[in-house]
Amino acid sequence: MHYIIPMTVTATVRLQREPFDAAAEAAMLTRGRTDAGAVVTFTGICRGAEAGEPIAALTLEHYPGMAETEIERHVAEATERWPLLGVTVIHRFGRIVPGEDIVLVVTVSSHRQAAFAAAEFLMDYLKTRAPFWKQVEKAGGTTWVDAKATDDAAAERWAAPGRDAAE
Amino acid sequence: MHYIIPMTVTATVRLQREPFDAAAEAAMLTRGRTDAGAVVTFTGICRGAEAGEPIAALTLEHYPGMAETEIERHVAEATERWPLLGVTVIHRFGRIVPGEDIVLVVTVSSHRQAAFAAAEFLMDYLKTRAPFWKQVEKAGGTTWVDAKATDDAAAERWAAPGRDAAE
Amino acid sequence: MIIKLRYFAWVRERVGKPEEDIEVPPGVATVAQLMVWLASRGEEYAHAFANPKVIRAAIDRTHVRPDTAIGNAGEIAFFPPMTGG
Amino acid sequence: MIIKLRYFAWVRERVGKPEEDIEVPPGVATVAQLMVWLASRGEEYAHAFANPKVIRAAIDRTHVRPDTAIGNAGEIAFFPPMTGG
Repeated sequence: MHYIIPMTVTATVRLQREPFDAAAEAAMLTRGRTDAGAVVTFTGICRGAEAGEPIAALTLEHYPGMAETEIERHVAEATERWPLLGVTVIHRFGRIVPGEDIVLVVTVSSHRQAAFAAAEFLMDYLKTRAPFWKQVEKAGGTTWVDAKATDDAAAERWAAPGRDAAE
Repeated sequence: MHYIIPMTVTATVRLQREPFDAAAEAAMLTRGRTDAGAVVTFTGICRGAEAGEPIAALTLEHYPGMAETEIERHVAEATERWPLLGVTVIHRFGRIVPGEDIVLVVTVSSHRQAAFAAAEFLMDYLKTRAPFWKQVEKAGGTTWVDAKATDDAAAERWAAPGRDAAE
Repeated sequence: MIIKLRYFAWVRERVGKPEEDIEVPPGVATVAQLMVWLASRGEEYAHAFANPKVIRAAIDRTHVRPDTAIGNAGEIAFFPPMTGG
Repeated sequence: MIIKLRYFAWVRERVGKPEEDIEVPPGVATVAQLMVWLASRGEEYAHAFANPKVIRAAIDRTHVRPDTAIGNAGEIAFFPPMTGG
């Protein structure tokens, strides 16, 4: 999905099975503009161990349709909260082996604070609100990754007071 | 300068006139390891206007010797504060035109919070403590960029209580 | 009223199917009540919905709380806490 | 005692040179006192050090406060607030 918010913000959300090219995505957001002063990229990578045990692979299941809408909603919220010039979110699904990239967030702004804050906000929300579920393949079989209380706490930081937690 | 802190953290600090390749630097930090779960890159770019006026170029002056030592000290501090697996800081000097990159910070960790916090910490310190000075070329001549109070405030966040502000 | 149910991750595995159409029975007005009714539909459902507190729900692709009315829902999904990113 | 002074950015431009060796005169014990003495050395120095509060200093490549003793410094640098990054 690719949409342009009037005037200035280029926002892209993509869910895909294929790997992505973080550098190319970042370059696309800054190309041809001279108002960008700060680019933050976050890349989430599949680690070789989960809870101390080696893993062979992760499989990411998602809720097609909802996952995209949910991420787009948070991207739109980020562009309202911070003066962003561009945002790209790419989330992979399917089987991913250790060392491979899982998720990419790129934020571009005139100033670094906005770019950093928006990238952290989006990652915290992706971890706790985007409908993705990780299953790990270990020697003993496959198990679902448990949600982490620390991720919930991180996402809570951004909650507007009085907002319904389920919204 | 390139040094390896025993065991796990790869730390690189470079000052150079030449452009850098952010993606290649990030790839170098994660290559061959499967404990990296999060990579944050921050790229600072020369904007085409300063205080609302178009600029032709920036010239970055630095204090050779001190700049490198000062950045290395902050990189070492970041590796003590957060469980990092890798850090790269590259700061350019000399003449830089709008759209060109100025500075790169890459942080790698098992978890995203450490990678984000360390990258922000390093950028806040680079803005306020690393001995670099920006001069801008405008239609009316060249002027030195003023330090921003907001940058000082951002750096203050990280100060340990009781630490001498000049240290 | 016929609605589509969708299951993800271990809820899907326990129920044994990714989706199904059901007729909402009389007296089932909220998402929480729907989970109670589902748990009564057999062993696999009982297992999937044994602890409804850990199950999240979405109506028509929007997160909702358990006390949300089913209303005119077209699609209701049940899944564990999300672990994306 | 001979020490090397280094100037950067507009301090360098106003003084008119990037560095020089000086003999620290008697009675000049701190960085702040050194700035006062420098300001007395001529018009260009008076201009550079007119407002010592905005000038930062480093002794042997480490940031110091104005009240820091010069001690055995080999190199003292003066410059405006940093604007890197």
